Amino acid sequence: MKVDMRVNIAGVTFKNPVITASGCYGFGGDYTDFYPLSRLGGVCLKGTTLEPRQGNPPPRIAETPMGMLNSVGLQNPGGHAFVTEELPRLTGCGTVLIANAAGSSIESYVGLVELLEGTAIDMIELNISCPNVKEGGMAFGATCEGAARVVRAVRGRTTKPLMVKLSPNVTDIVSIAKACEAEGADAISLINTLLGMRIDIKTRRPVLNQVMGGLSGPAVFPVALRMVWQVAGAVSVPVVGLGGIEKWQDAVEMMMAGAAAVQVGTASFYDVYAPVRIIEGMEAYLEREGFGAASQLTGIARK
Amino acid sequence: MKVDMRVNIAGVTFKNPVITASGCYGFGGDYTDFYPLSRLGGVCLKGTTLEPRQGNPPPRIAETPMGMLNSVGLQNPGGHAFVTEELPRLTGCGTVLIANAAGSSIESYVGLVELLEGTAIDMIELNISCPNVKEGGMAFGATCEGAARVVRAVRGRTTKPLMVKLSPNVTDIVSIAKACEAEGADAISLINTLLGMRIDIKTRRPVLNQVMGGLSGPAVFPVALRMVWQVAGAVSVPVVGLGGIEKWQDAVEMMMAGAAAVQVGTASFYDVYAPVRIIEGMEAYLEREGFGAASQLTGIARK
Amino acid sequence: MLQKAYPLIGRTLIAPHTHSFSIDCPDMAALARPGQFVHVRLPGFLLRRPISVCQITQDGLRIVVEERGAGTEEMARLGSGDLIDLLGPLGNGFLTEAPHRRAVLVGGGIGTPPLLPLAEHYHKAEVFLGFRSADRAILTEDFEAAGATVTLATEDGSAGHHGYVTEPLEQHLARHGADVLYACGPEPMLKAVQALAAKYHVTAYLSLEARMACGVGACLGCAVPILTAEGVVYRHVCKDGPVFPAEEVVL
Amino acid sequence: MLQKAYPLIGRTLIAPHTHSFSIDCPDMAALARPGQFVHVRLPGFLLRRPISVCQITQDGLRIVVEERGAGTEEMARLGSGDLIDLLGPLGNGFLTEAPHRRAVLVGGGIGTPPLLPLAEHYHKAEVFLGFRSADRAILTEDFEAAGATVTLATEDGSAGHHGYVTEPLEQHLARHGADVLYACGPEPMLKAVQALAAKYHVTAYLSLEARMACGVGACLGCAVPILTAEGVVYRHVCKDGPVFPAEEVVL
Ligand SMILES: Cc1cc2nc3c(=O)[nH]c(=O)nc-3n(C[C@H](O)[C@H](O)[C@H](O)COP(=O)(O)OP(=O)(O)OC[C@H]3O[C@@H](n4cnc5c(N)ncnc54)[C@H](O)[C@@H]3O)c2cc1C
Ligand SMILES: Cc1cc2nc3c(=O)[nH]c(=O)nc-3n(C[C@H](O)[C@H](O)[C@H](O)COP(=O)(O)OP(=O)(O)OC[C@H]3O[C@@H](n4cnc5c(N)ncnc54)[C@H](O)[C@@H]3O)c2cc1C
Ligand SMILES: Cc1cc2nc3c(=O)[nH]c(=O)nc-3n(C[C@H](O)[C@H](O)[C@H](O)COP(=O)(O)O)c2cc1C
Ligand SMILES: Cc1cc2nc3c(=O)[nH]c(=O)nc-3n(C[C@H](O)[C@H](O)[C@H](O)COP(=O)(O)O)c2cc1C
Ligand code: FES
Ligand code: FES
Repeated sequence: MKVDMRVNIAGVTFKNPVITASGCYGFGGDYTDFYPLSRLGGVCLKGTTLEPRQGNPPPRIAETPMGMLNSVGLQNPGGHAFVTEELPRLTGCGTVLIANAAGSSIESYVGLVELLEGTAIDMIELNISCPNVKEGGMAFGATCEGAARVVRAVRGRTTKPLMVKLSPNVTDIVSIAKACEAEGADAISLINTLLGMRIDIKTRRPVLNQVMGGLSGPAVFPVALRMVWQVAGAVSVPVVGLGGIEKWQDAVEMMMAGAAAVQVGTASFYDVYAPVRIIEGMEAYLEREGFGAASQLTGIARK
Repeated sequence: MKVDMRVNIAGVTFKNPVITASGCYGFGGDYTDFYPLSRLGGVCLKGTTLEPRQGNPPPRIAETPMGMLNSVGLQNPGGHAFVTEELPRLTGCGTVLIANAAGSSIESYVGLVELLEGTAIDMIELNISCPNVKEGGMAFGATCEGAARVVRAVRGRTTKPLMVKLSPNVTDIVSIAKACEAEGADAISLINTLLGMRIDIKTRRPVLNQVMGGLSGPAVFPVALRMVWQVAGAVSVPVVGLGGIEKWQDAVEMMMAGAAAVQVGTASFYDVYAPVRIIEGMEAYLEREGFGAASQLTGIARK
Repeated sequence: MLQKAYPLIGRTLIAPHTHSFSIDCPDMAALARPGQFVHVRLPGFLLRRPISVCQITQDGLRIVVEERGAGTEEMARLGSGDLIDLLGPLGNGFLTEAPHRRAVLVGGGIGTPPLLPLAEHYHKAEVFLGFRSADRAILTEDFEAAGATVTLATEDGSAGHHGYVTEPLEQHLARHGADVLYACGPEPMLKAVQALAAKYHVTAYLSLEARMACGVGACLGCAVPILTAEGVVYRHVCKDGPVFPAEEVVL
Repeated sequence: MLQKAYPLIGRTLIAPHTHSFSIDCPDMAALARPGQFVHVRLPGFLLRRPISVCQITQDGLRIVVEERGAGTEEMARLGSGDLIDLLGPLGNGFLTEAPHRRAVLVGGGIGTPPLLPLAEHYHKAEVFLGFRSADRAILTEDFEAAGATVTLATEDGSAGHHGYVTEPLEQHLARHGADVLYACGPEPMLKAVQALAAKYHVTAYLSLEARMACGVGACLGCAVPILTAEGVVYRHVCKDGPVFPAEEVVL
């Protein structure tokens, strides 16, 4: 019997539980030399804001043990260009399209999600957790009140399924997740990057122009898994787990902790095939272990 | 010219800036086959509580990418045995002795530091950041009020220099550091472990008996460095930096970020000589680069 | 205790996914005792892997490793001439009695290797080895070469006794008794051996496993519950063990 | 674009800490153009390292790597027969003109390798190479073999012109001009070349470096400020570059 790889999140069916993470996959066109987008469960597109943003000055990248820092700073062409230029290229690509919506004020979040109404976007991932922007971003995601305010404002203005992406740089991730759920979030995704830093001992200066940046990659996996475990135990909406997933085993671990699906980010930077290998490895594992459906993995370590 | 490796923290002179981290060096006796304690700047002894604690049930250890989780749970023989059995073995060992004082209530912290008065202990590291105990520990370190309460209570009862060790599992490390400074902390050390988790996909259960544990090792280095940078920029007492330091380059980075000294924990588990290699590497570097004293490194990346 | 990178002088596959390594480390071998272990650092892994000493010679050590996860799989990629970073010898090893005493050794699967040095110590050890199947059996000839009598058991009956090794063990104890018994293997086997040792009043030692970080007693990671006069307390496999008196082990 | 592990067929030390690698990768070579780069994955490092294509043959690629940090040091430990994991060819490479046009190539230090395929394209390229000292000079014979005229400069005067390479370059441009100029090297050199190209009205292209993650345009990590009609915007070295028209580069 073939394993049923499909998962359903907030009414949207994904053909498999592997989604590429926002900011790590551009607007979907950069990896099509290697495999078609239709292979993926879904694609979270690059973080987009209402107005265009040119992002932070370089250097934007630093390496860390089994991780990396980035301070891209939400460079993007703005909501209008996103809808008129980027989205049309993706029509018929055969995968679930998720817009990653960021903002520096409540109004800008609202303006953006309104722009997305009526587009081909299947789901909105509300990014209240970007550590690389001065205003908004993580500031909203750092408190229950901040998170609740954004979700409430946006919830009223979109008919699309709404997934809220949380920051790990907080004392109490569970309360924030619950606050988002209470305001009508249809799903929670976590984690965004941990705030980190490197210094170049040759130049005696921070490596990143912005001094601090977001840590991602395998190094953060145990933190991500812990937070997914905590949040999945506290909310009843689906949780999408990410942070450091590079192998199918990591994806299985994440789902066993309670995730309904996973996202893969940094791993694609060093292995372009990572998302596909994870899908294939998970499918083989499920078959070997006699699971009928991928969704049966979700939370089995909690039982 | 020989480099002056000494650093002074809260009136205590360390012969070099490398201290072994609490919980990673037992009570100082386990590595003496490899090099004498006198080679070290200082030793932070295993976390000690007023009453003996048997620690958490096993498994207590899990591996992660470039990191590890532990859930030892402050296993220790209690303050009395610490003073009467462990400390006497260390007299004349030729390094700075730092007791790592933990507690589950204000009273237990106070009782312990009172026991330490008049002993050979040179400094107290107040552990308000252990993620592996149900009561006290990280709970105190998670809020400014909690941290301030412990520091205030303890400060009045000890004449020893008081270093407060902070948890990284918080939204705002700077406010907590400032709260500790305001209550009379003589130094701040950070970071303790990040809360993390692993699942064994074979057994489909969390690896650790306690489900979650503390993440340490190189994986956490960029987070530690960022927090040291933030705190050193906000307090005027010395900051001791730790978290993932394994090479002299890491120690130099940490000091450039603002640390007056560093601690080395997990690295000793895979290279028993790590602390010594760091001391030697740092000394050679300082000489090569024409520094007169190790203390000149502190904060130079901030200038 | 030493920490050094030593040259590997040979690797042999002795059963599926099970490799015997000879390591050129005379200085570490000179310190090693039966029942101790070495802590192996592998490229790409933070934590060392504990592996028992299987043979001690003038020239070095032999270890036998079964691939059970990513670390031991990495170890299996090492070959002759490669360097292997060891910390050791660690642990207390087995308490041995006079060589003429009647010793019984009980090994299950990859728990077998640490018993071999005991067979070399005791003149005529009675050795009971259990494996999943005949092709998984390891070291039987080495035990025989050391003068021991080997009784084999396999779960699938493909060699020796069909069933668990504790079955022929019990027959032996019932008939001949023993002065001292040593066991290493999976937990269910140790549990059964513990019960038999009690039943037949044999002094027995069990070698335990635990997830380790430091290997030297510094981290308190490798805790196992041990019954003492003050009740059950945690002892540490790396420093207090890996061998504990059977009656003190809480399984 | 391909991602694959290819066999290394040789490594030669061509200057202190500078290695030339030949890689058996005909399929990737068939796609490669001058000025493109490959992104190299190294065991123990998360991020790939971008390295320019230095020679393109039917059988594969040649790259030249200077040890500048932990990753390039790790690369220097690779030897014949080892596999090397490449993603490539990446980037846009150099815009080339007809082979008979008068091309000037300016390389500084480890910026030299990407220029060699240009020397093979242009019939009689004028090549200006600057190094710290004579022993650091690389590829001069390869350029000459490609039919180019090489002018060498060293900072310590141990070979060729004593001083910066931009000094003989300026003399040449003043005297002979050029149709097109390509430069790769350290930032101060690029800055000087940019100024000379403007002064002598030569179409010029600069190859830039930036810290990279993905190498394919997906992460927006490798930003460099570029002057466009709408002002200064960030472009990406991996996808829009590494080569940019000199007048658009903001240094
Ligand atoms: C004292 C002692 C002696 C041992 N002697 C031998 C021997 O002679 N031959 C042999 O093949 N094996 C022996 N083992 C078991 C061996 O240490 C594990 O099989 C090995 O650590 C697994 O590592 P891995 O990376 O392949 O597995 P993974 O499951 O990927 O390892 C993940 C983590 O768990 C730890 N771990 C997993 N299983 C065990 C285990 N059973 N015991 C301790 N830690 C574990 C690993 O060390 C690592 O830290 C011994 C264990 C101990 C404690
Ligand atoms: C398009 C391009 C082509 C290049 N071609 C060559 C070449 O042909 N030969 C050669 O020797 N070098 C070349 N370089 C430079 C080479 O990529 C760096 O020297 C190398 O990445 C340093 O890695 P490391 O681990 O040794 O140094 P570390 O300083 O330890 O590296 C730390 C991190 O910074 C990055 N980094 C450090 N220096 C640079 C740099 N100058 N450019 C980009 N990233 C850097 C590394 O990739 C890594 O992510 C090129 C760079 C670019 C962008
Ligand atoms: C270069 C880079 C850019 C990112 N940009 C975004 C973004 O625009 N929006 C967002 O929500 N997350 C962004 N992230 C965070 C990732 O989506 C993801 O949450 C994080 O990297 C952890 O997952 P990983 O370890 O699999 O990469 C970015 C991460 C990286 C590395
Ligand atoms: C096994 C283990 C036990 C620890 N026990 C203590 C402790 O008792 N008290 C304490 O303050 N920190 C304890 N820590 C935290 C370390 O002192 C240190 O803060 C942390 O490990 C980060 O540093 P590292 O990455 O260099 O190990 C422990 C860490 C480990 C790995
Ligand atoms: S492994 Fe550290 S105490 Fe045993
Ligand atoms: S390196 Fe990712 S966009 Fe250039």
